[in-house]
Amino acid sequence: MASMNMIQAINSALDVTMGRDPDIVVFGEDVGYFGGVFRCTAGLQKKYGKTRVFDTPIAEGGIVGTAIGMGAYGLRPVIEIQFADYIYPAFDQLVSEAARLRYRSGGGFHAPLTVRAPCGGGIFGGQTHSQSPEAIFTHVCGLKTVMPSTPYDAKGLLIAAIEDDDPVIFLEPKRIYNGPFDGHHERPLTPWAKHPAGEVPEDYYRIELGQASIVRPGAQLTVLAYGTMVHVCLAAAEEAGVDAEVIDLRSLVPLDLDTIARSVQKTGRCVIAHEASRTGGFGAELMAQVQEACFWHLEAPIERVTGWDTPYPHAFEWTYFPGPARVAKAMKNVVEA
Amino acid sequence: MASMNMIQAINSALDVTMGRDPDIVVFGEDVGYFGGVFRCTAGLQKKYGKTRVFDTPIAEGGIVGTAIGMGAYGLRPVIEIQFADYIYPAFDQLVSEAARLRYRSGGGFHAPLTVRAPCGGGIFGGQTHSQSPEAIFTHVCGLKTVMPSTPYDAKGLLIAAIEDDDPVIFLEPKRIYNGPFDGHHERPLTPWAKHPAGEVPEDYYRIELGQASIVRPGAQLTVLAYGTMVHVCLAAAEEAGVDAEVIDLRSLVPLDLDTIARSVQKTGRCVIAHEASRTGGFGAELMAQVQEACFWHLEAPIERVTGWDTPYPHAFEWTYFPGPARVAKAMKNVVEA
Amino acid sequence: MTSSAHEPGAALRLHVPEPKARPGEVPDFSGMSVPPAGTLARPPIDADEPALREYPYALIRVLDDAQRAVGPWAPALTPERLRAGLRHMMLTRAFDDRMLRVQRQGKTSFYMKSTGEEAVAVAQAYALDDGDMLFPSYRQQGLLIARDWPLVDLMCQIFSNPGDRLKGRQLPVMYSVPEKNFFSISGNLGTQFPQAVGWAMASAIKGDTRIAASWVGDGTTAEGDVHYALTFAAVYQAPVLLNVVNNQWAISSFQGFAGGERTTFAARAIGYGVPGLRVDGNDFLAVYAVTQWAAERARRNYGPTLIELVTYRAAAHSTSDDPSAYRPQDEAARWPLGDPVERLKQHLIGLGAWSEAQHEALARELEEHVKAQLREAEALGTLGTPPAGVESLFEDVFKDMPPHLQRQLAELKGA
Amino acid sequence: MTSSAHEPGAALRLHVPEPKARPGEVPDFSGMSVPPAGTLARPPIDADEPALREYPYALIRVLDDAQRAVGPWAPALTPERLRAGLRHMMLTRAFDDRMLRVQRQGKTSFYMKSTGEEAVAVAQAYALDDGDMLFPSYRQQGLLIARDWPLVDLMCQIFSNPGDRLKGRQLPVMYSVPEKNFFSISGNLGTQFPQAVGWAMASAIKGDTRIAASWVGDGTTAEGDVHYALTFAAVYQAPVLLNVVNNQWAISSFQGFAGGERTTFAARAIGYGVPGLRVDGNDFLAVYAVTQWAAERARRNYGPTLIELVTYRAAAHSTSDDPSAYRPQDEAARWPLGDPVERLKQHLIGLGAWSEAQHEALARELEEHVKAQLREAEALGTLGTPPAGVESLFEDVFKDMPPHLQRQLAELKGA
Ligand SMILES: Cc1ncc(C[n+]2csc(CCOP(=O)(O)OP(=O)(O)O)c2C)c(N)n1
Ligand SMILES: Cc1ncc(C[n+]2csc(CCOP(=O)(O)OP(=O)(O)O)c2C)c(N)n1
Ligand SMILES: [Mg+2]
Ligand SMILES: [Mg+2]
Repeated sequence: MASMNMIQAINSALDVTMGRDPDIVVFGEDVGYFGGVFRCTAGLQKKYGKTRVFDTPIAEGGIVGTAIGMGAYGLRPVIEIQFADYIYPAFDQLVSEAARLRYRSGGGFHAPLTVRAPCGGGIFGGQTHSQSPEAIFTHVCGLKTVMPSTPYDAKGLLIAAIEDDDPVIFLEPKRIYNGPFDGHHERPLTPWAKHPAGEVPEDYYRIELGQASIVRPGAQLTVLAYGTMVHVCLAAAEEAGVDAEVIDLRSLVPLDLDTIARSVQKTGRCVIAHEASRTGGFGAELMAQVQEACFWHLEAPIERVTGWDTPYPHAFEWTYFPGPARVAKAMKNVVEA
Repeated sequence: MASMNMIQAINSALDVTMGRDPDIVVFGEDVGYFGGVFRCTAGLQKKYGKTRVFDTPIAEGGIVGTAIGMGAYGLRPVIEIQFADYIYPAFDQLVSEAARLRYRSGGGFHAPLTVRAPCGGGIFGGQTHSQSPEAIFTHVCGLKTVMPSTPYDAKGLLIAAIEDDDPVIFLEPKRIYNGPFDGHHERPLTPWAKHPAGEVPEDYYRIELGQASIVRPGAQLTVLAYGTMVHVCLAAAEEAGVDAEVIDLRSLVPLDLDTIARSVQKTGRCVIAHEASRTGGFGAELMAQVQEACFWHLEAPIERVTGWDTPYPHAFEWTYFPGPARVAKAMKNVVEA
Repeated sequence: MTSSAHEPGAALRLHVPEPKARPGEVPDFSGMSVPPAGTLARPPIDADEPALREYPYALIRVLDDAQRAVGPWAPALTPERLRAGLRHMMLTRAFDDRMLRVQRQGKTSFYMKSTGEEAVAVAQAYALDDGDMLFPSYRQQGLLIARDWPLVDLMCQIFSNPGDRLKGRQLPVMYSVPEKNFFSISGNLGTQFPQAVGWAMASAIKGDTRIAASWVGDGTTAEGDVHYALTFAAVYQAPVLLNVVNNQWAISSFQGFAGGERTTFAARAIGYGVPGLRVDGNDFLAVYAVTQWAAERARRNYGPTLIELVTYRAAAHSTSDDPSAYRPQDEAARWPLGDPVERLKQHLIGLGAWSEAQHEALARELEEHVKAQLREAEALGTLGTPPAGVESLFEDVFKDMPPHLQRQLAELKGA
Repeated sequence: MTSSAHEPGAALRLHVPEPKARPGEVPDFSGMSVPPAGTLARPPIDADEPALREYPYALIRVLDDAQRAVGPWAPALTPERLRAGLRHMMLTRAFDDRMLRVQRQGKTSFYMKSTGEEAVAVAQAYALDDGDMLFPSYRQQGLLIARDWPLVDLMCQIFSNPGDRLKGRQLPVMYSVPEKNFFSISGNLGTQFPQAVGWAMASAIKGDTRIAASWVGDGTTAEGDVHYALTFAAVYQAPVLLNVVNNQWAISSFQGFAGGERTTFAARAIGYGVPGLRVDGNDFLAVYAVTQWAAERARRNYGPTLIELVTYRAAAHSTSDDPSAYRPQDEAARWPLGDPVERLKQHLIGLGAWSEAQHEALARELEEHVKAQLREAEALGTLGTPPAGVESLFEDVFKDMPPHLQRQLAELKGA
């Protein structure tokens, strides 16, 4: 066990898997010599050589396109998109190609790539360094979409994603790279070193995709969240004084509907939180599935707490961010409804 | 008034607006001399000249990118993406640029483009000529998303879209270009000439974006649909013998929540239908909004009838397509629940 | 343009390309330069790109007007091999003709012919090794035919019948044949180009000896993926052949809308420091020779080559298309580079290795072969015969079926 | 590569580019050819692209080693105009230096300098008309400064304060100034390139006389949008200048990762049949002359030009970057093309139109000016001072606020 922040945990996942499987290659903009603008690939080129860890042209579509070809060859590419906001030039290769290759070829070819991309706001990155685009991927059949909330989970989930034979979009909430940010931006950040999930085994382990984690058991209300919002919701539950059961989804597709439904059937109440903008966000799908699976148990309307339906603004970032006050208010609404 | 199919109604909308506004330009792959693979732009180049109606390179990103620049200049581009399935190479220009230009420039620049794209399946087009990608656009703040279900609506909505100062994604369900297809693929298609909404004024008229239309009033159940599925739901209501109130949304963003909520609060029951795949489809957002606005009125779980979470398969297209039998079954479930 | 458009202060004007002739007009290829065969040198395979800058503007041709093989590019192919090539081209054509009829009969939904372009696929397949990986567009069925893949398998795909190994999921002609190192064809134009580069990079990473090749049409060169492919291929010196099949048309748009008015598609290569070769695409021997040069170059770690194959799409774009609406009906007949089958046939006759009688006999034999294969395929069903059980609809979305798809499958079965 | 990699049957190998020097090593520009100034002809503005094919491989230079203007490209600029240019470059540099300090003081979140590249923006702005539309990247602040836009306005944007006309929505330096025909800068690389082409096409459609210009970095050339821009510009002969600012680095990646190892970025133009000019980007006069040539060409309906401006990013990529981790610290100092400010200064001194004393006085004056502007901007607040009421968060998503945003605004206000 070692104390790791999320960057180190991701680096460790890459290191451990690359050591085990010579077919894993890592590439992307600035990931080679420099080790990535967030340092997630630091040291890997030195250790595994320039042909397994390398820089690329600034062409996200080319990065994904070549990765698909490498996957068809038999390699297992793990690519970095520097910011999730810059994944759109690769959208066609992801949606039309990676996601459908196995299906359209009758299982003859597949693209076992892992696409890592830092996502989310709260770092004064403005509209192009803050986005959470998970919902556009969860709508695409053939892609898996994962977002961790702790270093421990990040490593175990990333290893499972890399070893997965399907394409996985692995979104890393950069606001929690260094510590479990709870939305109180006015307070100093607690580092991961002080959090139990900052203790990470140095060796290999997997967290299977599709298994949610109940991070706070509770009786009054079910809260569904992922990424940074898990910590915001935990803080909000304390502040609202609500006995919330907080579920960290970890993987959005595949989704652990069993865990979700069991909890909502128990509590009868549900709040869903995400940082992405509201309309058509993954919260809509969660609300739909909860409604479908738990309608007769629901005692109050489900509420969503989300980013607003606007781009992520630079100066108003804390007005945009669905912080603990907004989540707490929704919790109270739902509990008192 | 003239009898028009949807292709002719779209052509007429383009013709009428181009005649009124010299700043409207129309371009896309094969839209110039040839008049478009679905003939929607037939005759326009001859009438308005090669610099207002022209063919383009096969580069959807370039088509949208140049259209944004033209919009910034002061033109009003109406572009065609040959199939909605081929819009993804333009995704970055749509999401990062067209949708955010007004916001990020503080209102200094905007991109008043209209993106026409034939969508939907049921023509044995396989996975790359059948998609309904509306949900990935409805999640993008700054875009409007429209889908007509009749020639009359298509013309009025397209004129409103072209005149709109915001970017509009205008999806044309190609299965109903020639007639109101109700999902009974085994029967011959009734042409638009036999449908009241196939009577279309030759002159200018607008249907404002954001206004749903109640195409069948009813008391037992509210059905939310758009595009081809409107006709499928009407057929299903007859077949199920359910007194359904069928609402044609027409515009997804902006959404006419008032009309929707009023209806569901009256009926207490709701079925949502779309052809796109289920997870993260626009149906999820509809279900969320209905749940939020009408929870205390709901007497049964809302049901979704949608395409399956798979690519659109060539041979199994009628297994994939959410036809009247599946919709009727959902209606009965919800009414009997 | 009149000169006033160029005077200081003149109003700007948009140039919109226009082909030389439209329906009802006389086809006009006068602007196209067709240099004599055999005049261009064959550079060493390790030549640096700067030494090759004339090639994108030239046209490598081996067969002269009398269909004799001339000049340094003439490949050393035995008459047996040439006859085999002729046979594969003729088989491709017979297959295309039959499949068009089958589609017209309503037995399938869609078909795309490669008529007039058979030399591209067949000669290129001949110049590559069987282990080399092919990332084709939808118009290189000849690659599979040249690799002796059974027609019945292609037909079953076209019919989406129970013999279709793609389980009825793909539009007809979107084959995928791992056994023949033939990658799954995509309906999305150009996407295969960077994928081929990635495959080639992987082969280089692993110290393999197999190279990759990919094909796009003239129209498709405008897609970003083509730029990505060239950039990555150049940067990493990937062992890959990037082929642009310039058949003059992209549905209704002539190649001027992809930039062909101002320069050649082979010239694109120059911008990346990659060799660009331009070849008479209807000249089996020239296509073979150029491909063989580029393949050897790639295999010896001298990096990628872009090849423009100049040919003509003699048939409609697809069964959904009617070219008489946008180009003169007799344009194909007037195409200056002739017909690839006819040219190779005459070459063989000139060699004394073939005769009209043999040719006719072969044509009949191939037609019979196609018919026999068709009977076999039709026996398994045509469009409408379910290719598999409905559960196959939910298979292969992921390697293992996740719970939500299991639920949907149950829902479907319950319906 | 050893020769064994090229033997028949050899294993393939992946080439991964590597810059000449890394931290701790001696900077090495020996591979870079710096031809003498004044040797290249200035072609007529209506020259066809084939006549211009040497230019992408050359380097147009006007200022010689003694900073005298020599050769046919030397522009006729008065000493007043040159002094104005020097002033605008120095102002850009003083502004950058101050803003970096301001960011270090925590008054804003982010900043990007253009140090060493000032000639690109300032000389190009000078060579264009004020009505011409600019589609810049984030490193051409000099364009706005050369068009005499008040620094205080830029500073307010950087501070996201109530003076920010972008209402605090954009990352610092992502200016948008319609009054100066300066398009909204995007955080997404390359997207402005086809937009500029579209604007130019619109100008041509309307018979206007205004042209467009756009800028991308060397790294950005790999994006598909750059290919789209070149394709559309070539096909429609759009009146547009497409500039590639090759400052050698894209964050930590040297220009070899964009393809610069094999050829020049100007050479990309050749592939589209578009003229490509390569210019010493630190030579104010050469940049002016080349831009002026291309602008006149565009304005007279002879179509687009691609210009590669060879320069060096002397500062960090941004305030989030530390270049000492990936390149030698003294690389900027060893850059063979020198510093643009110093070179123009020496040129003016050589003309007898400037002196060291004047230069020093001007530097002080500009520093004072920047400080005064800063005081004005800071008086309106720095990051953290709300730029407007919260309703502005919901404005401008659409022209009119739709019901769902009105509901969200109400929700926010109620919260
Ligand atoms: C991304 C994308 N855009 C548009 C289309 C529609 N489309 C199919 S084929 C075609 C023309 C392609 O022309 P070309 O590349 O010259 O190939 P050819 O058909 O001549 O072999 C078009 C526009 C598509 N399939 N994919
Ligand atoms: C589409 C996209 N991908 C990645 C980035 C992240 N990024 C910002 S600047 C930069 C480097 C750009 O280098 P270059 O084009 O050479 O311009 P320079 O910074 O040198 O002026 C990168 C990779 C981005 N902003 N947009
Ligand atoms: Mg073609
Ligand atoms: Mg750079």
